Amino acid sequence: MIPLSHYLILGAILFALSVTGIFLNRKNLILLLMCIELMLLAVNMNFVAFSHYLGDLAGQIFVFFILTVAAAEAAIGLAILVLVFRNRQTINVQDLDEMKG
Amino acid sequence: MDTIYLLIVLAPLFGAIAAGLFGRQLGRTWAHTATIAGVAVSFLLSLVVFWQHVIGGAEVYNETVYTWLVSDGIRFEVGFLIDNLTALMMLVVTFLSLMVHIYTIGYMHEDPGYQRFFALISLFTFSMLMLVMANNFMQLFFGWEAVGLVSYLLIGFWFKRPTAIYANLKAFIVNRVGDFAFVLGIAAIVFYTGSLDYATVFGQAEGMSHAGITVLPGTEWSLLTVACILLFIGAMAKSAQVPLHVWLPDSMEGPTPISALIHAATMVTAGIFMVARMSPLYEFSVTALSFVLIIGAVTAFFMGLVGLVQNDIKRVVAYSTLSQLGYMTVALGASAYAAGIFHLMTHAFFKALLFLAAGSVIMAMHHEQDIRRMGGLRKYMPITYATALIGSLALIGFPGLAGFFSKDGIIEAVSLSEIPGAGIAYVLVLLGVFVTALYTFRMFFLVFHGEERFRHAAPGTDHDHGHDHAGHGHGLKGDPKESPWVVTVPLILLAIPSVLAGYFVGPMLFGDFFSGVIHVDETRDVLARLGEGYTGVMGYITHGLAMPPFWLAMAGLATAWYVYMKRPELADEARQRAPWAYDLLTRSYGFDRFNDVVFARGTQRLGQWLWRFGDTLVIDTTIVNGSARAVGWLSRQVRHVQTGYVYHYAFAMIIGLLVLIMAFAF
Amino acid sequence: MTFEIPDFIPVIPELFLLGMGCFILVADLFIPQARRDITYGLAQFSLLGALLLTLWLAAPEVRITMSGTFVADPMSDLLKSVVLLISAVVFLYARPYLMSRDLYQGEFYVLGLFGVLGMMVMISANSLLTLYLGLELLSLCLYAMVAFNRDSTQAAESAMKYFVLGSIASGVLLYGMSMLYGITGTLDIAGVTAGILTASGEFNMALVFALAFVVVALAFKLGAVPFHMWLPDVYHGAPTPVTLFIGTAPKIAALAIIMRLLVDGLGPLHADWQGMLLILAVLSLAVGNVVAIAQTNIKRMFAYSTISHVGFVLLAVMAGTTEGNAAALFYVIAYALMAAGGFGMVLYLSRQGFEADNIQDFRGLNERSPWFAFIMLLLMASMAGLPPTLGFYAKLAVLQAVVQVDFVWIAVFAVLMSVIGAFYYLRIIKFMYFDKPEDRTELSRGMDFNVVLSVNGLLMLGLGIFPGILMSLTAAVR
Amino acid sequence: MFADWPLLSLVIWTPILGGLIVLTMGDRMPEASRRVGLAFAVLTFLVSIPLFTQFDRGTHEMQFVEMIPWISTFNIHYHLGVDGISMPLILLTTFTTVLVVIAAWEAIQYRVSQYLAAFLVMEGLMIGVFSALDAVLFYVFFEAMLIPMFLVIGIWGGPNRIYATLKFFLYTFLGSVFLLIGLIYLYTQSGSFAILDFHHLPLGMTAQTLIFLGMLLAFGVKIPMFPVHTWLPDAHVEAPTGGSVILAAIMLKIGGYGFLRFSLPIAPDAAMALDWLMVTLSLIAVVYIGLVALMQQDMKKLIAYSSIAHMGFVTLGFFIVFMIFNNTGSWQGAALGISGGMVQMISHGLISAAMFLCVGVLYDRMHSRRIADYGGVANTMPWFAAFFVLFAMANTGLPGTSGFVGEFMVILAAFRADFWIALLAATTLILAAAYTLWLVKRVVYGEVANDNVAKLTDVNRREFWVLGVLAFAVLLLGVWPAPLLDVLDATVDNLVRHIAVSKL
Repeated sequence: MIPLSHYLILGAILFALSVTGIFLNRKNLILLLMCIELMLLAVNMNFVAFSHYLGDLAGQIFVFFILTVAAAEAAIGLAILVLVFRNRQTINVQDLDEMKG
Repeated sequence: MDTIYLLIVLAPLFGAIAAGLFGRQLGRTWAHTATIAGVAVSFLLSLVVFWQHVIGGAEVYNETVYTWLVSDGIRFEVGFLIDNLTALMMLVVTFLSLMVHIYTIGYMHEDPGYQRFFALISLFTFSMLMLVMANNFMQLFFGWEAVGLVSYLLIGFWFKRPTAIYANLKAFIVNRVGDFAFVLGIAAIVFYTGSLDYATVFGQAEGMSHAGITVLPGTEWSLLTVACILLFIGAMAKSAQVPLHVWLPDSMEGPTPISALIHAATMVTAGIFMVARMSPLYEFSVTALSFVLIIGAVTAFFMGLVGLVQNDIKRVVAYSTLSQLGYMTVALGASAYAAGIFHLMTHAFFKALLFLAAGSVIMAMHHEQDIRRMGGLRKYMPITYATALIGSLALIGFPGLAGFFSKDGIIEAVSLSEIPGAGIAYVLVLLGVFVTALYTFRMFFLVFHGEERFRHAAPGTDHDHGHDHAGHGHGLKGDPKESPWVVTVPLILLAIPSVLAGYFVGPMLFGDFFSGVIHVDETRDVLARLGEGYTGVMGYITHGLAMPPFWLAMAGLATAWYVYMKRPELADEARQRAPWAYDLLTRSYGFDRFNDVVFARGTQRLGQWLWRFGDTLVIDTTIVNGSARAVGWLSRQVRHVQTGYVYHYAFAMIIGLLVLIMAFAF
Repeated sequence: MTFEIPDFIPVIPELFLLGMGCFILVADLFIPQARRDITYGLAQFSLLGALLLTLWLAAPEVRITMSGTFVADPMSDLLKSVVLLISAVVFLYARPYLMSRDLYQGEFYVLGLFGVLGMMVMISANSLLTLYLGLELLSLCLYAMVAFNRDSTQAAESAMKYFVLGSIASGVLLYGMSMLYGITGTLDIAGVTAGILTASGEFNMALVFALAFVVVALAFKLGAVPFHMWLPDVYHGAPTPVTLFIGTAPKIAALAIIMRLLVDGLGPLHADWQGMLLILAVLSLAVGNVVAIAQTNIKRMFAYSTISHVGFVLLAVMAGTTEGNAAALFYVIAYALMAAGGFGMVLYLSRQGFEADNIQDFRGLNERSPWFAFIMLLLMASMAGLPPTLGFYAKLAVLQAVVQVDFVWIAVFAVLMSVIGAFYYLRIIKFMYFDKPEDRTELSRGMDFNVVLSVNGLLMLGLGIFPGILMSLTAAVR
Repeated sequence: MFADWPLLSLVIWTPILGGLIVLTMGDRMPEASRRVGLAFAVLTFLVSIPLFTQFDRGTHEMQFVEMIPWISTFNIHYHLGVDGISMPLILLTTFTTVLVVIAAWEAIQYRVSQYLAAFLVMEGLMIGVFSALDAVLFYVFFEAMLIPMFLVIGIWGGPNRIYATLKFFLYTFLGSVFLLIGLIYLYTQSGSFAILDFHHLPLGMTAQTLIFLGMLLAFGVKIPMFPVHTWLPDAHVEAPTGGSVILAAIMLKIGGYGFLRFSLPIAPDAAMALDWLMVTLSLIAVVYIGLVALMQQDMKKLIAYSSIAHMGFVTLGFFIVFMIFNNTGSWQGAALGISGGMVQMISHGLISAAMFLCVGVLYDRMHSRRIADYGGVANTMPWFAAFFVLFAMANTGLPGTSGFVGEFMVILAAFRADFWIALLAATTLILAAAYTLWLVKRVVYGEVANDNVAKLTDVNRREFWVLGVLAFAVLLLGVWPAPLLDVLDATVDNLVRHIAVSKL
């Protein structure tokens, strides 16, 4: 049986990957959205693993909710992305710097 | 009794208020009537008081009439102490004030500030009476400052003249230097005695002389000595002793009547009066007396010398006043308080007379004050001439006239004194006699005798002083005229005591006139020793004829006649022979310049520097605006952290998260 | 296994709002643009109805329902009431602005209502799950609202930033929650507390890990430094009514989840999160006040001012005492009122084709409208914390809580920073009173707007003179 | 008949109400606004008179006490009351405000109603400061009064008004926040915000020192003391005449009042330990600021610096008491110093008000405050010159004017502490004379300096009465200070007894 820590480490790695992806990626907004999805999945991994090892279903229920919300989030994120593209004809992350200071 | 004293003090005040606040409504005549009436009431009642106390031997009156405030157990009061000394001073003050009031009607006849002038001299009379009648230090200080205020206002009476407003500022500030010490002196006394009342304070004088105060680290001085010296510094300013004398010559910018009243006869003698009043304190401090003596002697001689080179008639008299004040101070230092007060009284009469005579001359000369442009006035102004002659003789101590008795008394007293400094003081006051005669008669001859120089146009140089609103620099048209009766009557009335006042020498110097008022330690009671040989007025005169002062005075008179009447070129020659000496004297030893450079400009520079550097640069620019700017700068820097790039924002979040974990998990 | 019908009574306001939201969503489709007022009216009706229901159902005892995921207690009653009230005010302020810009559409109100619903759920969350759902409901609505003005590049940009960063924060929160779940084995907040108490010592490091994640996420929602960076850009880029909305009610909801999750749920870890909050508070106070000085855009300036106020709120929470919690609630309510008024003033000055989002636009307001200059004066004085306005008592309460737990030097630091802060509020007063106006356009926004804005401003003074009312309310619920 | 009236509340709220009424009158009827404003100012003054006449001089207890719960959460009360220290200051406030309102009659034409409203509201707030017995109430009044003054300087001020008013506000605000922390700390220790409870609260030395320093910042800025004084010259120069008058006459006094009401009784041991600091700063104010005043080119700046120097005397009088005790081993003379400081505050209130009004009279005519633009004013404005010289003399502390009383008492007290302190303090006799009379010389005396001076007209009837009333007050207090001292006596004695007992 795979020990819990392996799952947790995997979750942590996924989470770290996604975070790294967010601040390393300076070009494409889509990649950003994907990183966010990945982050949620990392969390899901944690929840499922805990749920299994605790023998408690609440964690898995939470995962379902997270998945649903993630879908909604993706929808809104893409909608905003479209809006950005419509206004600027670019989805380059570096170009989103009109407001600063 | 209260009522009389109150009336004496308040009558002039009412006059002053009437003329000052309602001068325009009252008009000139009513203004001077009101003030003169006020002063006349004071004078008559002072006579009554004098009669009661001096002749009638009434009890000393020492009562509080008004409690100003009470704080922390210290009572600040207004009260009157009436004894022989006070009665004498009251009489002198009110009499001179009355004379000057009358004289002013003529002198200020054409001046637009007529009512104001009357208001101020009446106010002065009030202040001076408050000063001399005080039974406590608070009131003394009140009078002290109030006379200073009036003096300030009167020196600057012609406020359009730059010299006048310079002089009055200078007078006030120099006096404030004195008051500064004076107030500290009072504080020292209150510190020990917890009271401002004379009687209480005098009662604790001995204890106070044993009390110590550490002024400089490691040295303990007698508190009483410190207090006495501080009080005397106040007197030095008021009575124009070196080095705080500098304001008095300049004060001649004021109208002549006040030069006579304030800057010769009364206010400047307040210091002398004060020390005499404080004799129960000073007697416990030989150090203070020695200090007084030396300051007085220096003033008496060196200020007289300066009088030799003055050309402004009023300045000559002013330096003479300085010198005579020095004599009085010397008397105080020698513990011959009575002699000092006696000289104060005689001097008040003859010096006021001389000033008023000088004023009369100035009026006749249409406000020309340079004695080099006078001469030969004897035949045009007989009354002025005669009275001025009496005044001058009295000043140089001509036997039989008032000044002789008083000045001789002082010189004799100094010769007997044994306190430190008495020897040098004796030499100085003796030499001073010669100098006094020399400058007095130099002026007298130049003004009243010799060539009539006033008909020529101005020599053109040396014209700093003495120009009034009336034409200056022009020759006089027509003959000078004798002054009207309002001027000459006071002259005559002043000439009488200038002759006769000396005959009180017996009771005042050697009698018990001041017993119970002035305290002198037995070991230093020079007047008592002098009095052992006193056989009466005639004996005193004959004795005086054999003493050096008389011969020195005569020598001075003769020299003046020889140099200024017989051989006028000698004076110029002397000037060329010793230009440095002449220079030193005309600059009056450089006191003015020193004060100007060191104190006036030094303070200004310091103030400027403190302002520019301390306030503006360090506090305001650097600290206050600097911190505001620093915050602004910081703000502009920190806002660049907000780059606008979303990955930076995310990065910041992650760093924040990591820091929190690092900081708290490990 | 039996099926129990949960007690729906405490949830009635939420259900009402949900129903009305759905109804308006549908109904709006059939309302022509010219009759949009109907939508507006319905939206206001929903908010006020929910408000009345909340007040009607308010009770002093704690009511837990929906299988323990939902709690209604005095605190939730108070906060929900304030949230609903302020949202209604926001809708009112927003209307003239929206009308003059072709933004007067049903979506704004629907999104707004669902956002409010999200906040109410957050306020009443009694489980990690409900908490997360409420939060996401609010966030998703706000993302959309920020992007509401589709033709604005700034709005799109700020929506994108908000979305990305908000999602990260959600992810971080979830990660923290997952660890809490793993350690305690429950999603129930009370259970979490109990679990921590039993597990203490064993999983200390893991707990602090989880705690740090949770704190970061909550700090993000409030906008504490260094998780504040979305805030200026979003405030700046969003349409002003949306900024107004974001800047007010959600702060109350965010504080509510801090109370639920951090103060109550993670109470046993107080020693740890006290330090974390202290760091965040100090940074927020410093950065917020200092950077606000350099701002020329008033919305950005308010954003930084918000950050500094968040610093104060966190200070109060940090104290960890009853007084501190009451002070935090008091502060956040006071802040929401001030911010509503402040943005209301910006909306007051805006008109068709003119965004009054520059500080300079307040120039000479005293000449144009002395009354509203006075209102703004009160609002600014309140934000600066000057007596006798509401803001002063908020600061007083916080400082009192901080001093009570012996953080005197922190209190000194806080007041020093508020002195710096006073400068930029004064600058607005300076523009209004000391300068001459350049723009003398007539200012009028309709009766309802003027009255509500006036009341909003005068409330600063009224509650400043009688702060006892609000203060005892907040003290009573904690 | 006034025994059961809430007199203090009336005195506080009458002007505030009046201010609001005037404010609502708007700009349409300036003349009516002035009349209403004046009516309320006079009414307030009349209402404040019973405070003096009904005052029980025999007790140090608070009088006219009102106490209503206000913020129960923090045990805060609407608690008012006056003693001998605060009552005279209230009268000074009501009196000065009347004059300020009259003085504004012609000088202020822009936004008259707002101007008058600001002053009336400020009056109420300042009275509130003097009568508050609850620390939070005090602080609320203390801070709230900044806002109207901020507006007064900013709206009706001179060219550099914005810098000046921001500086004024931030300086004072910066100082007062430390006071707030101190008060909160005291609350956490005592569980009450009642100032009188603070007086009896035992405190350790560290706490006392920190509280004392915090309060020093608050009140030291307000009074102001070196080196936190630089806001005052700027504020004075830029403020309109009325603003300068209120600032100098009353606001500065709040600093002094704070020392007596808070610093000394709450932290007596810290005050004793730090008296060297206070005395040094006071002496610096007297000497350094006196020298700086000498060199000012601007009349208002000069008077502002002179105010700082005079306030130095106030703080010297207050804090010399411990040195007196150390030097002589008795508290004899302490009450003299404190009373002297109080008298100096009242007197300076009158004199500085008068001086600023005088400058205002000139400014209204010439629109210049530069000394160099004047000269020979006495030629064209004789009455004005008379007033100006009188007030200048009062400023130099001439006996017979109010300026003398306090200075004399403080110098007498200072001598008990140390010779050199008394000596440095007494330099004010010289310095004040130098800067004030030099000002007089340059402005009033001399030939008519230029055509503008030649065109000056003397004071009109309104100005005459304002200055005349002040002149009367200055002289009255100078020759009859006993009523003021009677009022102070019991309170100051009690204060001295209180601070003589260590709280450690």
